[in-house]
Amino acid sequence: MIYLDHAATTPVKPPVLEAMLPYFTEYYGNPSSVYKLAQRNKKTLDDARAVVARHLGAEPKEIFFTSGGTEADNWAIKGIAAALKEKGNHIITTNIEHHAVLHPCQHLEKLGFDVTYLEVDGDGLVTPEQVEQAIRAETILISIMYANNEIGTIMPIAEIGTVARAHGVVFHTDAVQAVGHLPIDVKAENIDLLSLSGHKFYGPKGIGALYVRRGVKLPSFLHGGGQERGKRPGTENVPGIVGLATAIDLAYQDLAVKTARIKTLRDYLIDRIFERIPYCRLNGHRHQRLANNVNFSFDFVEGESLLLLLDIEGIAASSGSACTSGSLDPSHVLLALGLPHEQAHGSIRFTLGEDNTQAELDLVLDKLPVFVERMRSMSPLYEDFVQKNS
Amino acid sequence: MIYLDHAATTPVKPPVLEAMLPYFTEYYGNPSSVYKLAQRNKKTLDDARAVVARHLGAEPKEIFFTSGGTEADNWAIKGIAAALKEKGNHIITTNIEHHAVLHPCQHLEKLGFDVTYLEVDGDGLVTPEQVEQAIRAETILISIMYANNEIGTIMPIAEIGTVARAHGVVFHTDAVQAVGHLPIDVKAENIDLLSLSGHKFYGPKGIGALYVRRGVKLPSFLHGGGQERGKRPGTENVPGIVGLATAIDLAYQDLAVKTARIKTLRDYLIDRIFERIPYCRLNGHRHQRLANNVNFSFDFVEGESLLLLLDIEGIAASSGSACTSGSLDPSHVLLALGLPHEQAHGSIRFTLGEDNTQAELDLVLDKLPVFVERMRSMSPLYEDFVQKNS
Amino acid sequence: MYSEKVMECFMNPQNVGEIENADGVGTVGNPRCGDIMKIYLKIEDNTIKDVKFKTFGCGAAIATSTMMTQMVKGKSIEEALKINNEAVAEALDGLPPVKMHCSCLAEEALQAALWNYAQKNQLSIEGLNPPPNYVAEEKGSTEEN
Amino acid sequence: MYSEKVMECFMNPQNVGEIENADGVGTVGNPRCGDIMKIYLKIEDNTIKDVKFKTFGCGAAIATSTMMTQMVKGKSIEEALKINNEAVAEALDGLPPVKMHCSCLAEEALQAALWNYAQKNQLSIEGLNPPPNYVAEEKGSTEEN
Ligand SMILES: Cc1ncc(COP(=O)(O)O)c(C=O)c1O
Ligand SMILES: Cc1ncc(COP(=O)(O)O)c(C=O)c1O
Repeated sequence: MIYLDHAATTPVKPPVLEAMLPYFTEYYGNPSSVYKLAQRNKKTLDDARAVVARHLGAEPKEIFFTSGGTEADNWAIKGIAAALKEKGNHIITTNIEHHAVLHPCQHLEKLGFDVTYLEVDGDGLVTPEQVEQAIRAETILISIMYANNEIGTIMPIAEIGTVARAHGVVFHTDAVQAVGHLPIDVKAENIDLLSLSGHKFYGPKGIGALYVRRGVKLPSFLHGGGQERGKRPGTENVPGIVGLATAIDLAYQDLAVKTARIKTLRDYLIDRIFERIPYCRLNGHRHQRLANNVNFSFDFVEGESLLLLLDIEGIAASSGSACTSGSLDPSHVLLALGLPHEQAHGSIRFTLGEDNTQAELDLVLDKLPVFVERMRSMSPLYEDFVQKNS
Repeated sequence: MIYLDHAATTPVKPPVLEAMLPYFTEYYGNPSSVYKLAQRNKKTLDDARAVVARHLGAEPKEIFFTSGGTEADNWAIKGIAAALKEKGNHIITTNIEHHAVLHPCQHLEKLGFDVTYLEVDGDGLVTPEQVEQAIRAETILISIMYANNEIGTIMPIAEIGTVARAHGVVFHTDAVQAVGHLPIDVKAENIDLLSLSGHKFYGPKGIGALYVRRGVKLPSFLHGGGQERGKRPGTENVPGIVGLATAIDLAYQDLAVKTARIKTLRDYLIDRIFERIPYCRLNGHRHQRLANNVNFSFDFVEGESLLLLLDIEGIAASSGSACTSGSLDPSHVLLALGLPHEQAHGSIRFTLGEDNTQAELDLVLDKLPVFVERMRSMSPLYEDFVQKNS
Repeated sequence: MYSEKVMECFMNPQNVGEIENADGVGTVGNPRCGDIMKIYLKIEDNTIKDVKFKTFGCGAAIATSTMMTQMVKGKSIEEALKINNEAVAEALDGLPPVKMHCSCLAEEALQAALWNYAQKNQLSIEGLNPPPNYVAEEKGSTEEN
Repeated sequence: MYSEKVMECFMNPQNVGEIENADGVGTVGNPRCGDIMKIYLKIEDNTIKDVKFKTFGCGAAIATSTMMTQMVKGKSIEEALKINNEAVAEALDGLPPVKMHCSCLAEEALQAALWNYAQKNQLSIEGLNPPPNYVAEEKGSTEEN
């Protein structure tokens, strides 16, 4: 299989799994207990927290483990809204956030909050000026993703952080696609809250974290026992936390080298697709994009049918639209870029991983033009286009 | 090590871990994607859901996976409160619930809800009559635990379910200590919502589930992607879910046989402690209690110091008080039973597991009287007692 | 996600193409939903002698186009009208719930083509109504953006 | 959770017991917090000749009782009064934050016993105040329930 959907999820790396294994059957103690088996795990948690903190430029006490990126996003957004509702009811975000940010915002709108969804440009970028202009006296939160999951565009987070700090507004960033892939320094970038998720960088599913800058008053989202200093109750997912810490550590090992290699592959794929397939469009910023993201729209062709053809050849990729989510809407991200609906339906995302090779991409480049051509030959839109231009 | 803290957490059983393993590195696909690797996992989730449903007498569509018991409890309680706040603001629970129920209730009190904390009797029981008498026109939720985590008392859930249904009040039960240990039939027992947590029955930590009876309108607690039919977003913890399903299946295999064996051990331990140690008290109902729970208060002795002595001998047990939670309060459960503070501080909980043997208990029974005697010889309370009675 | 039958019809689509001087042509669907289906009919003696399709859409849309065209070929107009979306879905061994609309599309596309045939020939076919999202078949009519 | 030093003092507690006809006895703490500490002093020539304790409490409470009694034995009253809770905690290589109150208890217990000594002998010791949770030392006085 050629796996090119690393933005959806990644396999757990063998050393990560190996680090986790003893915690299932051997060191299974509940870290809240007093005996050695348990106290050992308390130390394990402290160590893991320190590792995560170090890679973000944070302090260990600023890291809280969650069940994933979605919980971290919900906690940050709903938590700040609850904490600061007396201060104001205005939230700033963008129109290409992940649903884990957009849907909490929409939920808050129903509760009386006012949300500004900044419109990105054709490359998926917002500017710090846009953010600044949107700030009002009642603004309590700015939530802008570090990098977009569909199109890979990287936002000017440090600059937005400067604006947020200057205006004294809490700044959250959904960095689920960025952590483990980009160097991050929460202090230098003036980030107050940051969400991350383990399975996006070769860690396990079902574990994530929220960074909460010291001094930011974030109420608990879950209520219960005293875990995570009372801020995030529930028996700790010790193997998951160990996996997350091991994975983030590995991810940041030789990051520059790995990134350069993947970027070369990415550009190879992008350039060849442009060469070999007419009527297509690269979605997202050409350069300010994640090193592993390739997102194309192929005119006149719907994305899912291409995915199926690729799947039969053993190539796993993704389309913009959330096919199985029960929704038939095309990607809100691609629509936000200004794409017409049929182009938004015709996108394919390839997201590369550390193990992908040029030979694999060559195979994709062999098949893809054939498949696009085949689907176009069945497409009434292509027929119309050809007739109009003949 | 003699592990006697199975109510705190359990090791993952080898076959459970084995079932999980392929999902970390091999079948790692995100179930929301269209290609085979991912669709295979979608089927895996469906199968796991069906297994969990079957053991509760529920339908697969009524099972939603969560990050654990705490999230399930929070979702159920806060969700019903949000959904029915127009209908009423009154919630009924007990004063011996786990913090994962009590703290959400206290949180709701701050938001204007009115919570009745039913007082249990000396054995930790509430009666269906108590519940019925507490119901008002504004009552929207009854949340009563299936079995208590500290003292093992099993509540009359079916009878309470009948009362709740007769009055048309939504009935939630925190069954974190009951699932995998007691036969449960949500339909027969008229349960509307039920929380469970994998690591309490030899499954992994960080995964749980909420049963939501069809027809009960429970809004989402987390907002985001379309997972769990949009009700519980976040990339699914596939290995965790597989582990949970495998564990529940194993737990209910030969449950009666296993329960009988553990109950024999439990009674052996209880009877011998009474024989060998004066001035002690069994906490919780003598018979209507979990088969694996032994909870004693030893007069004049504080619990943690006994735990430390036991730990040094390789015996892992637990005290009522949440030592490391940053709180110095004695167990709210033991206080609710009417115990004076020093007795509430002097309790030790042994919770047996499938692998414990009588030989292990004999070792505990060798050591425990010595340790109690030793701590008593240091205790000013014992000194006072002896002087008064000499 | 898809049955084997769906995958077979998707991988080996039948009746793809155009019919020159078709007796009836119908297009339904819209780009917003991600599916557009265009049906060409050759009709002689009240019988569907030939049928072709062009479809922009997902795997299910291609498969239902194939199945529907196979099912109506050779049938009388009346018989063909009895082939509703459920029959098509059933013949495909079922469709995932979110994809059932594709089978509706197939039904509607056929009706749109038949309606176009009836209009052209000023016929009134019993039980045939103008399809809800009927697009009068002019060249380029689907180019709404 | 605990340092090796704490565990050592807990496992091998020193100065446990009572002193008959003690010159000063003090009890502090209450069952609500789960810790009660009782100190017996034998004082001669303004010097703590002997000290014993009885403690109901957690590992840290036993360990601080041991450490504090070891530290004050043989000291003058004035020197003993300088040994505050931080000194005890430090001598134990630290205590977990939630257990720091145990070291306070040790300080207070000593002060209570010294206060009792001063009261009995109608002395005024500089820097010694009645401890906040001082329980006049009568038989059975801690039986508040
Ligand atoms: C009765 C009860 N409810 C809820 C919980 C919380 O479950 P978890 O720690 O898995 O979130 C526990 C155990 O910790 C429990 O014993
Ligand atoms: C940008 C972004 N935010 C949030 C999430 C949600 O993370 P998780 O699925 O781990 O809850 C994802 C991925 O699913 C993502 O790509």
